[in-house]
Amino acid sequence: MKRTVPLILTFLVGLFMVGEYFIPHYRYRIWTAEFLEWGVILAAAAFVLGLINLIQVNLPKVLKRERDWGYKLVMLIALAVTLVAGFTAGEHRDGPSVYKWVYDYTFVPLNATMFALLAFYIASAAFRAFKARNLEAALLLGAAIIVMVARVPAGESLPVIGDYLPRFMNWIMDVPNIAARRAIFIGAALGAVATGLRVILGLERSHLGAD
Amino acid sequence: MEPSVLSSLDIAGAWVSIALTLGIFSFLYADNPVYKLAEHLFLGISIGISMTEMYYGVVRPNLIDKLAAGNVLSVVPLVMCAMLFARLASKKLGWLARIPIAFIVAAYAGVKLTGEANGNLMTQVAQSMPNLAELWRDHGIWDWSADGAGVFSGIFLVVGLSACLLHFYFSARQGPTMRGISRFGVLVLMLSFGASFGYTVMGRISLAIGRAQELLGLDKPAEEAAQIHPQLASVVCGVLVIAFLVVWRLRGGGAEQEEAA
Amino acid sequence: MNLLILFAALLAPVLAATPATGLSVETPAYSDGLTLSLSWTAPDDAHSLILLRSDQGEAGPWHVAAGPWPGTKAEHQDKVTTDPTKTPPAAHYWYRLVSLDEDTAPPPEADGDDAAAAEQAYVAALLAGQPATAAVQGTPVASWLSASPGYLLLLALIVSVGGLMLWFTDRARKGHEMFIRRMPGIDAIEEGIGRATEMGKPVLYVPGIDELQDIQTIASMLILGQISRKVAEYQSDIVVSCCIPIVREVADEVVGSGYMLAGYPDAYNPKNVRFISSEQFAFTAGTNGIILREKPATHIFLGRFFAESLILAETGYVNRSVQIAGTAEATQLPFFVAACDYTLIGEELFAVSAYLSKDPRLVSSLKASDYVKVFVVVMLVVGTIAASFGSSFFIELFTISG
Amino acid sequence: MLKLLLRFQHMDRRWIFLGMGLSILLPLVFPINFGFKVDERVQALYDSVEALEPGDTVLISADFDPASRPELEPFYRANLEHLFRQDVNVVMVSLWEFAPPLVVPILDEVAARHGKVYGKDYVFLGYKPGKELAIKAIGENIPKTFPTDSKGTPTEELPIMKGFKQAKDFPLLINVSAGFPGTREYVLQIQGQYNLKIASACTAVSAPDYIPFYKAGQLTGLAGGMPGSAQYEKLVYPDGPPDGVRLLASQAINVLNLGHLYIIGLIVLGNIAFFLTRRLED
Repeated sequence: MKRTVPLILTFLVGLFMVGEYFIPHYRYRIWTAEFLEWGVILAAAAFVLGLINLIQVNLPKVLKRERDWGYKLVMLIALAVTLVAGFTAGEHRDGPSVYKWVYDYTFVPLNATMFALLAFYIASAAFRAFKARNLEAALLLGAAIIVMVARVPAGESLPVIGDYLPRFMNWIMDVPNIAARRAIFIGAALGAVATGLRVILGLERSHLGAD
Repeated sequence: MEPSVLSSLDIAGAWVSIALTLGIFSFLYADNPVYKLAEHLFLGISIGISMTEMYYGVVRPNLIDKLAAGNVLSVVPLVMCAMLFARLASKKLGWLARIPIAFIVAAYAGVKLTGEANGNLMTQVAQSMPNLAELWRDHGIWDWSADGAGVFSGIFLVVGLSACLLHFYFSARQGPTMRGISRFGVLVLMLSFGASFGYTVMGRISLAIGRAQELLGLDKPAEEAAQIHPQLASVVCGVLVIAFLVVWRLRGGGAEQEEAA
Repeated sequence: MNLLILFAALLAPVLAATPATGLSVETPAYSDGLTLSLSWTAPDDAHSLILLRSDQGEAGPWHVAAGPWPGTKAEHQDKVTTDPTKTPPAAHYWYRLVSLDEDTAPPPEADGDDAAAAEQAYVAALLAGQPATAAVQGTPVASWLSASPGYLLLLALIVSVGGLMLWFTDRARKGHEMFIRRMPGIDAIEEGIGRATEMGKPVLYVPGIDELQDIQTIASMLILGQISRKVAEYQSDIVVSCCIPIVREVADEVVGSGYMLAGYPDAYNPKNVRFISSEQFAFTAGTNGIILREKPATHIFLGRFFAESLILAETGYVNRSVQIAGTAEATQLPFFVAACDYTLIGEELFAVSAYLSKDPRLVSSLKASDYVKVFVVVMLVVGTIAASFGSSFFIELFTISG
Repeated sequence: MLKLLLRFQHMDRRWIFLGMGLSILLPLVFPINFGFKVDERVQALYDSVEALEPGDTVLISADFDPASRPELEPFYRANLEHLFRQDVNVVMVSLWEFAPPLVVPILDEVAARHGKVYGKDYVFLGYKPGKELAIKAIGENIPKTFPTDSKGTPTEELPIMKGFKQAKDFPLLINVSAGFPGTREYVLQIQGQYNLKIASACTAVSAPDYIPFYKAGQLTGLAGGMPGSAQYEKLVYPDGPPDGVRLLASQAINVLNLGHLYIIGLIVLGNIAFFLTRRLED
């Protein structure tokens, strides 16, 4: 019972959803659309479980004064304040409200700065990884440098090669790059088909429990 | 209309924003209490925001409103949601959660199986069969004026793509031919990775420039900047953060990390 | 209001325009049963066109189906009903195309009880005052199979992957050896788990940041099943950092059963499967926190990643941890390649769970996709040759229209 | 010497961060100017706006959020300036949830500078969820997709919307696009079907994906990333900015040059050090 029901459900639902692609009939599509909406609802409901998990992980740390408990407390308070502000503002979340203030002056800069760390990491990763140890690494390095030089306005103003560099960069982007990407896409699609089939046929069942 | 006089809340907000920006940037030096504070604020706030948006964007219109309108079918997802919560209620009923999980995994696996196969397999293959005769007529072997289009590029595309695909061939025993093809595939992959890496640099630096412009107050109209004094805020917050880091290090903070690094 | 529209329409000059000619209604091939294709020859002098539809008969009653369009439009795909659950399609539909002059008012957009009456008045005024084509009948047909070559080829490919899987499984059962080359990246996963055990530190697993909808996330969950089982066997710990709550729920189930299958159901701590935040960079910050403060010995990033890939991998580098990454997201592969010890590229990600499990039924799927891969390469070469000789047969074969 | 090179190769990466930080901050505080060329795609974009007549109305789809603000906001500002200067009317929509709080204040600000009247000369119809479906709907029927503008006025009653029902009715559609949904979807969903003229400004990362659209004539112009924005600024303000206007991208372009130069320099030095010390390391 505990295993068979999920297995049968997997097979039926999976097969039905594969059919969505090949069966254009509107009566069929009504149901596939309905199923997908259920999936979206489940994913949304799981947010509550996520919240519970968060509290289960962090609240004991605060109560037992474990390492970093103060920060965890800050996090829980920030969460509570934002939630209350969000639900009090309700439909008017875009208007002036505590929620909007929190959004504009804390969320936006924190988000943007976290993202901006990449400018620094990309420099250190490039420095470390781009050493011409062998032919592969040399190509990686060469392509990166050509593209970087060709992309900036200063590169285009270089004498003689300034004209050809952007064109050569476009060639790298249009030919070898496209060839490699398509290979990744095609391979991944084959992998996806095999994975999907393994799930639907019940060969992969680690998500369905052990007992 | 742009308000010419900012409220004190907005000015305070702009200062908070600058302080948090510097707090996150302090991570580049080391994991430290200032960063930790910013990080945990960020976590709490972001979860609060996403839960609010999820409720108003999905749960209410797709579930609650539909149930309220008497849509009988909506009972099914409601029941599945309840099953998902079963694990919290008791260990014995925990297995019930597998039913919605089986449902959602199977549904998406089914849909994506065909979706991926169409978008990433069929379409990509269809686009990778160049007409070499036409390329020869229009561009010859290699045409600088068309970014290197021509027969060479056409053949390179097909051969490179095939070699990359065969590089992923799992059943291959390492014969010399196979090794050669695979090597060529790897070289094409490396060219592509290097180019993509180089290409992304610009976007990433732009992001940091954006942050720097805010710190220096260059992103706002002059009259707003005059009220906020962003440069003053940056210097004050910057000095505070650095002073704190110095004191923190002198007291032995972060020593453990140094050891690891 | 209604009277006003009626008046405006009646007052319009009668000789404004000529009707469209050659209106024809066709049932599209392999249709959902809700669509009809209309085409016509646009009149030279119409300012705009409006399409009327009836589900009763040639005599109406007529409703505005679509438009007004600019007078030059000559074709339209008509959806006969927008919500088939509430209004199922009728057996037949009739269409008339009305040519409008510049002064004709657009259709009323009233809501509520008087909407129907307003529309009727508007349509009546149109048909009285403006030139219209005769009614043409169309019959929507819902199809139960898209049988165009592209769809059939795709179906055949999927079925043959399935068929080959069964065939290889059968062969393996009969004792035929099933050779799969070694994959260093995947072998490194096992070594990484061993290393974590030796160091007494946990393994960090990040299943990407995409929704469960993404097949990479699903693949990552299946891999997590194999990995958590190995971790349990080694009596080590695994921390799973999730960006999407529903993914955490699945991961919870998966890791729990991994421990159970290994025979240590009590060693599993659900608090180690964590929901961090569903916001991309907040998740990144939180996961960075785990990397720096819990210092896992091995980081495994498998799934769909976006810009956070490099932040995670570079933070992890400071720890001197072994880092194994895998994704089919082409834009992020360069960063993983640059910053991680091993990177699984595209298809290899989908091969991990089969490879780790060593279960012949799963391994057979790798063999099956190998055969399809060879078929694709052959098609590429043959298709290019054919295209160069002017035949687009193969291109069309792989094109799925609509 | 060799030891120094060896240490350089394995230096604490925080020195790299510091260098990066300085190469971004310094040129912002002490601006330098290398000058730059305008590429053909940006020129084409500029020309297609220039070709509009006073009284024409364009449709702008502003699809970017705070994350890509540094790259796209300068273009967006200069573009609005360009349009209003020519007395072209602007109808704006957005497919990105987080775009409105960012784009609307700027629209109001630039419009006010030119004395434009909301509802008559410009309008913001609001945010529409649904991604590709929303784009299809914009192609089919705008008043139906956006029954009211963002202030609640029925779209049909807005004077500016008179005679504009579909994307096709606008002589030009400008898409400021930070990703999905954006230019790719506009081109694939409705450009071909209605034969629309679309111009796009996009992030540096997606530019290579959109260049083929430009080459195939599906886009009438394309400005990619910060350089695209800076070039457009240069075209719109050939004599430098008026008082109260900042050219953020032009200001940033030299920073971008220096940032790239810094990374390239690091890689080159790293490789020189690597080759000189290779034997030592072995």
